[in-house]
Amino acid sequence: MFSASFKMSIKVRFFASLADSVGRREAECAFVPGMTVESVWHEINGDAPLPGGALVAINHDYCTLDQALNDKDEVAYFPPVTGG
Amino acid sequence: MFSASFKMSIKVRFFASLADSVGRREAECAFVPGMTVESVWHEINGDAPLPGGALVAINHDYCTLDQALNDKDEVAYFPPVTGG
Amino acid sequence: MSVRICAEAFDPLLELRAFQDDLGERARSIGALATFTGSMRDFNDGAPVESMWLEHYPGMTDAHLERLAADAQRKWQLDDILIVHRVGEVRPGDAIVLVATWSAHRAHAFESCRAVMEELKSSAPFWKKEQTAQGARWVEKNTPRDSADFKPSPAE
Amino acid sequence: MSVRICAEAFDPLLELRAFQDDLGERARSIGALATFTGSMRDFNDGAPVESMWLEHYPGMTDAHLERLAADAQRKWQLDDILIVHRVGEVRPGDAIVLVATWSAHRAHAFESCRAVMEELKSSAPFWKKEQTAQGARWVEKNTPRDSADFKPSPAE
Repeated sequence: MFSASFKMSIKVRFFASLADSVGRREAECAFVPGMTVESVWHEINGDAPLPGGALVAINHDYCTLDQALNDKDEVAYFPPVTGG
Repeated sequence: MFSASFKMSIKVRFFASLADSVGRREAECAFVPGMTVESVWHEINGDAPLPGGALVAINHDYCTLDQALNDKDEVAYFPPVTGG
Repeated sequence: MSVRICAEAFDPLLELRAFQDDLGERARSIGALATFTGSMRDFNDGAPVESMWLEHYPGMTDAHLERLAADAQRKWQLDDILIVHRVGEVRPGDAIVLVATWSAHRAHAFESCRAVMEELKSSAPFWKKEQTAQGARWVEKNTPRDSADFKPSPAE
Repeated sequence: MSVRICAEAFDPLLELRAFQDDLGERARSIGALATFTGSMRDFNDGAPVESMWLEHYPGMTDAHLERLAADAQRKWQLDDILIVHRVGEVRPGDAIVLVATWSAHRAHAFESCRAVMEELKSSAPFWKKEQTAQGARWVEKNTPRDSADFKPSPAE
């Protein structure tokens, strides 16, 4: 894991059962140009695959796994929603 | 028009714009076996045709114009409904 | 199941509150409530409307609404249904009709509420007479069971 | 247009009352109000549920509900729309969600209310964790946008 002292970084968030399974709710990750939502997942969780059906968002907007990130983006991973 | 002194009779009711056009809300009509909703209309209103789109009911249930009546039935004539 | 024809102004939220209070412990298993309230508008068919007279057919109208409610309870999985309809002198802003359906399932609540409302508008014996500055006029026809896909005219 | 995420129990009828009072004179031209209230049931997926934890994503959830409301106002002819959603610790019988749509046209009120509710269930970032006698469990999936034509399972 990377410390928060990197100048270029991505904020990472996990929710609900997905937070339980990765064992934390937040992380920070050094930003490297060309990073995608999927590569950030593996940067943090190693070989563990992103659970099927998981949803992802950048800066509070749904996105796809191949979406490229920018410095200071907030990326989130969570299971299918169950509100209402 | 027939008086209410007949032993065998039909109660007739008109509603809304249809009551306005026939000039009354209620009438009574001698019952003759074989009478239909349509023949009662003409018994009371002469040659005046039943307005197009008018609805008819016997004893609080929608019916068709050719429906035969029984003694003491209540028959009603009214325009398309506009509630709700 | 409750059906009421109301000669005085009624408050849809108070009706729902009273009904909801009566549900008591049943409320814990219901899950879904759909409601529709129709109110009198102050404008119709190109003219301001000052007030309205709502005529009905005592005996038939009540029986008809009871049948609509019972049919809905057979067709959908409903825990309960409430229909309230105003008659007599109505002022702009007054509630005219309230339909509420309680179910364990949202699809059943939504669909029954709409179907009862549409059926009520097309078949329940009520007639509206509007009072405008130009005098009184009977409303001739209700809007059909429409869809928002068909852009309604401003006078719907 | 009003969207609210609520960490305490809310009363749907009081929410509607407050909103309705704010409409003021506008109420005279509106004509149609459709509402849906979803509440917590004390039974789900074959087991009694004692309580529930409703998690959300602060920032994203609010923005998402605002977008649903704004989209509905573009798609349908609405006078107003209200969405309230509970988060945190929820007890059986508590309201979880309220969607209300005001329109001059009943089709627009009905259709927007249902569409917003279905869209909320399929896309708004909320997650339910149920507390049962056997321990806590995350609800894995919401019921899809269903129709009452498909008989829902008792555990829907």
